[in-house]
Amino acid sequence: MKKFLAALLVISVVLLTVSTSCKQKEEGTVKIGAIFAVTGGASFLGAPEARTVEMVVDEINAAGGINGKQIELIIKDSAANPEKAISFTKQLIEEDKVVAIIGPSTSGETMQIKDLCESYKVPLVAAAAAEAIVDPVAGYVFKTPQKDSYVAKWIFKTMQSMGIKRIGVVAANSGFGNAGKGQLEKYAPDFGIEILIAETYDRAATDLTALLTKLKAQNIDAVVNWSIVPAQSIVPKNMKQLGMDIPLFQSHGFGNIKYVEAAGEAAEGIIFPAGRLLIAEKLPDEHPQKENLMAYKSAYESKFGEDVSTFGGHAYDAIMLIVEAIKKADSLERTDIRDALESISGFPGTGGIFTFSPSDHNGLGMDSLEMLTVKNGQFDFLKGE
Amino acid sequence: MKRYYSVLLLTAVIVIIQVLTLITGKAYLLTQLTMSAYYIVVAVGLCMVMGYAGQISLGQAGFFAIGGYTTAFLTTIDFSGKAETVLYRMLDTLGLLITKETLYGDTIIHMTPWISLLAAVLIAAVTAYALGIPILKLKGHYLAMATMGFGIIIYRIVLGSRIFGEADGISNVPSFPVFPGISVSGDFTSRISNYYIAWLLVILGMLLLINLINSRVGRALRSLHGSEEASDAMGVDTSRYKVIVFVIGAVFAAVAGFFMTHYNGGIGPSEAGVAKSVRYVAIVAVGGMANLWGSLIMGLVLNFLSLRGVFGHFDDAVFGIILVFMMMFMPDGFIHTDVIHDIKEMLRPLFMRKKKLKKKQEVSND
Amino acid sequence: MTKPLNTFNSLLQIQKLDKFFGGLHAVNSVSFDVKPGIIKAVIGPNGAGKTTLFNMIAGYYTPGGGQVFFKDVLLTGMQPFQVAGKGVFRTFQNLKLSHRLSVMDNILLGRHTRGQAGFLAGMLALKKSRREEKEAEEAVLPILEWLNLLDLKDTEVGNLSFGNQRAVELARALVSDPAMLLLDEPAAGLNMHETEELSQRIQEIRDQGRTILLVEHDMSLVMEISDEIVVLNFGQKIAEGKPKEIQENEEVIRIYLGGEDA
Amino acid sequence: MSVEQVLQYIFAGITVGSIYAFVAIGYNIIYNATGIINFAQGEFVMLGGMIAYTFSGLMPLLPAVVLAVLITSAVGSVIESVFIRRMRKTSVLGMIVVTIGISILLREAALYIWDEQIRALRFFTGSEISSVNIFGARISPQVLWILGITTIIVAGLFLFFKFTLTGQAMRACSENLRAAKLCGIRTDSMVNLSFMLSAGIGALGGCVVSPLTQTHYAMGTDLAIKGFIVAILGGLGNAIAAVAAGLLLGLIESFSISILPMAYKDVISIIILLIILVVKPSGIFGSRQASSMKDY
Repeated sequence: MKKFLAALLVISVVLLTVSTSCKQKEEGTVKIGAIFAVTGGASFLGAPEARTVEMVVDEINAAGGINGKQIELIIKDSAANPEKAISFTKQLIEEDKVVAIIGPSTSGETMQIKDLCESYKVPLVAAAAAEAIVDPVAGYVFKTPQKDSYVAKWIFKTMQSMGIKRIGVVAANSGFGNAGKGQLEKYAPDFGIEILIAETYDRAATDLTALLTKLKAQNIDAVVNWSIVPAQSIVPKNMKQLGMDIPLFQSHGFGNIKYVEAAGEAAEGIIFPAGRLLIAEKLPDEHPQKENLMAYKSAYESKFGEDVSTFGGHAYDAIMLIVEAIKKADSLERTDIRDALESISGFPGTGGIFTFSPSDHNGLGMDSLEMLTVKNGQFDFLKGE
Repeated sequence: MKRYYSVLLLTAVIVIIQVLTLITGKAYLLTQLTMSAYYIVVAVGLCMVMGYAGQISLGQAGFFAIGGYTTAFLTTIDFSGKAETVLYRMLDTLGLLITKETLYGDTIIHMTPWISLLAAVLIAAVTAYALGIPILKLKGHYLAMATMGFGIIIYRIVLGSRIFGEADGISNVPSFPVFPGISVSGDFTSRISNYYIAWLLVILGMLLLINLINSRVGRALRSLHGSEEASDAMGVDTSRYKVIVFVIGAVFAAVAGFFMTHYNGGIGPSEAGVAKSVRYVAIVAVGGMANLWGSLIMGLVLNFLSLRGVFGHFDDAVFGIILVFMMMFMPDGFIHTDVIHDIKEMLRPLFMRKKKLKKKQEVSND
Repeated sequence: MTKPLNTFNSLLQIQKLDKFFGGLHAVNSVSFDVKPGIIKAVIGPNGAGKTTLFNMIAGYYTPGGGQVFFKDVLLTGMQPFQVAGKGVFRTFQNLKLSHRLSVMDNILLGRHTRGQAGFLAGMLALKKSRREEKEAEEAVLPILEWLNLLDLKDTEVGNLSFGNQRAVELARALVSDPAMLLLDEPAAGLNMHETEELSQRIQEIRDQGRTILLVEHDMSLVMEISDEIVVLNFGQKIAEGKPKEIQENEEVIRIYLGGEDA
Repeated sequence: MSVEQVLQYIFAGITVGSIYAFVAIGYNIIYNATGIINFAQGEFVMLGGMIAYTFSGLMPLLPAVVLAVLITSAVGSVIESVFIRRMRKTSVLGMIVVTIGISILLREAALYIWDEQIRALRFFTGSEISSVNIFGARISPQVLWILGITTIIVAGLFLFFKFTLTGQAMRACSENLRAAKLCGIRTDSMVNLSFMLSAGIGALGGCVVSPLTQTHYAMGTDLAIKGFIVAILGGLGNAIAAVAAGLLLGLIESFSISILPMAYKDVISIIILLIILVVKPSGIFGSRQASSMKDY
């Protein structure tokens, strides 16, 4: 009997939450949905992204909102599960009736909901990197991170100038790592660079000396590592321990000063392409991105007491682009917002200067990236090209 | 016939919920109810394995993934431009090919999901059988770890293989036309039919399992949980029975994975992860282990809330708390074995009072 | 493989069974026969190897050597469930019942070998399966009545008294109408009244034409009901015969009276 | 393969292997005292690293590590007295479920106490870039620390169980809990001690490996699985065999990388686990005779 009552209790709680979660539609607000992997395996992406978006929305609301309307932000934590991302997307579209969606954090989730947003005509600005998100171009799907192919090309260009011919590639077996490895393999021949060995490792791997020993045995001039947490700090450490003194190139996934700290002295001299957020202070004042970059950086760092990362920057760009589009469209119709998004041009964000077009829903060029290096524990421009 | 009363009640509840959501204009709730139904199919299958036959399985998500990935892989093979291949001609003459236009204007020819359903069930059953024979000889921690090991292997394979989309999983899985005009897909317009398809699957699964539990074999399984030695002594081929139940659980999971993948239009590695397997175990544990109805109700409640994001960042923590506290304070689960009996018990005071009132009235009338 | 010698006189033949546990020779070349329709008891002090012997007959242990034949069929090497399939059923010293199941369900398990319906028939609730269930339930009723369990048939076994639990185990072993019963200390834990009842029942079972092999500590019970007795000590058979003969056997007396020098 | 390369693989294997061994030793201590496999063992390693990192900002390394070990031991003790002690009568299945639940709770708690960022403790000697040259192969000085501390722990445990009264009492509990109780051993405190001890050892492991492998709130699960494989490989309950098995698994994994793609490294170790479970569940060092008496 007691147990049945307990069951009844649970069921009534369910009904209660269901009925409360369907609040009356508040008139006069702009509803924006966000899906981020705040917890789970991709939390190092999703957590700063969610914090960033919350911060930006608070700022905008405090300053009077968009066109006089307050933003109502609905953040869903998908924990990087595609099935949850799908469920949440349907929820945001149908129940919450959002005007646009930001996220998800990972490429896998984004690909699962790409068609959903396209068929229900809801603008989606993804913070995930894979090129397939915008290729083929879906009318309603945009993304803010720079294309992987730009990163690969930048790395190869730099190698050319350094006289590097033979390289080894290691990548994490995450979507990010695999996509990057694919791009590197695709463009290497164009730059006359030979990949002697390409390996993937578990994305949670904590010791890679055995793998790097395999690389060391090859006669290579440089190593490229394409990964995110935690390997991007382990690879440099393990390389130094093995006495490998060849240059280490990393992907833009290295874009967080925390990773430099974790790698300590081993991080010195790592070369990687990244958006300008990481070196905002060192940009000349006349650079068009400088003002935005500094604004985001100082706001984020003073509010959360941690350094900015490029991942948070992607979310910053996503929300700012949507806000810009809504302002421009002066409408809360999803189609109008989409049209406005597509017509945005010359918009300075953290990842670069966005110029969308019907055939380009990424809107960034090669020049959105800079080659950086680590000097005295700080990010700096790679000089002497 | 008495055993089917609860199934009838369930059917009624399913219809009532659908009508209610329609009336209140909250039809969108059906999305998560449909998804939960598929997870329930896995849970009741596992309930049979764990609760009735007493064999823990921490690898159930692996079988779900086998079902899902098999169909995702097979039905996303595009045959357009491959009209010359033998396979194409064979499928074409049998009428097993479906032509579809994508959102981006391309034409895709893929095989009918009926083929992949068959493949999914076969692969899951054969895998479970081949795996079950050696590992079901183990007990306790050893069995738990062996099944978890199986789950991890499946997870690693889908994560490490290009054909399964690695970390991104497989998207753009076509819909599954069950009957002409009715198909399993995430399209908002076919939401109601999908809701009924999913719950029909649950009802079907429940009927099969309820029948099984009340049969000769089912009794052997239940006593297997109580004492394996005794079942042996009474002539039950315990090792064979354990393997077959394991296979049944695997097939339930694979079928659920198959339908979910078509409903969602894709699948990712998270469906194969150990965390998912642990969730299924949690649901069965909370439901009271040897209690199909408990697994069903808890599976519905927990998945529904989780898929709606009610737990927010605490999604995993909620499952952790449930696991610990249920085992500590209510090892028999929330839901009592006989729901109908409980409801009767609960309603009795109401009737009693009425009777008493009547009596009182009669007395006062005198 | 030696063929059994006297096919007509014995139902169960045990030939030179051996079992080692590490360095311990738990059962040492024990042989004896059980004639049909009698009660035969195996007795001996603690650790004499009685239960080990039982477990070898029932297929739980693989013997280190020797064979067991039942109706001329070799049981050795069979799994326990296969032994049951041949019509040899056992009970356990420390009851093995499913405490969460009803008396009826526990007892119906004993009918398992009588049924045919498999997984598919069960899941689909085919006619065959349902008919079988009905037949089984009907077959069980007289035995329930005989053991005074009829009123308790829907009770969970865990809620029964120990004596009734013993009765349930006995019923379970009986319902499939076995040719032979192996009873492992059936009186352990019973009070005097219950033991008396048990003694009565065991004899009734024999009178129905079944053969019984039992291991038992309670000497008076054994002497009262057994037709033949085998005595084991340190794994070896030291005596075999009618109760009277055993009572007068000097070696047996020596063992049981605790090493009084002969 | 050159000698230098072989050596390098061996060192890589030993490094990983000792980390696994740390977890496996923890499993064994608790298993010995209670017959429970504590699936939350990996979380103790995580907690050790996290706590030590937090304190290392405020004080020198040694006291930070000591504090981390003590605090984690206390956590182990609390877990035992709050959760495990009430569960004595639960089935093995229930126990598995509870310890998995505890591991989830510890992990989530760590996420909220700290955050999702990775952290690395300072190197005990030298820094990220220092390495020691041994016959042409290079290893980090931290690896020497790991090996040294593993050796000390194993020797210490051996002496503890063999020669101290408490150690002997704990062993008695593992043989037969009820008998130990009847002999006047306070079994409750022995079980509690076993949780403290294994949590402490796990935490120490977490501290020593943190400079190399870094510490992350979700690192426990993978370690728990690998540690379990090692514990089974060596034979459950045998702490010294666990070290040998850990090194063996580390070496197998390390050399498997030289032949196979690394993505399948885990598949290999799990296939080894399945084979061992099926063929010889008493572990490669366990005796067949003893195993025939046990239920697997």
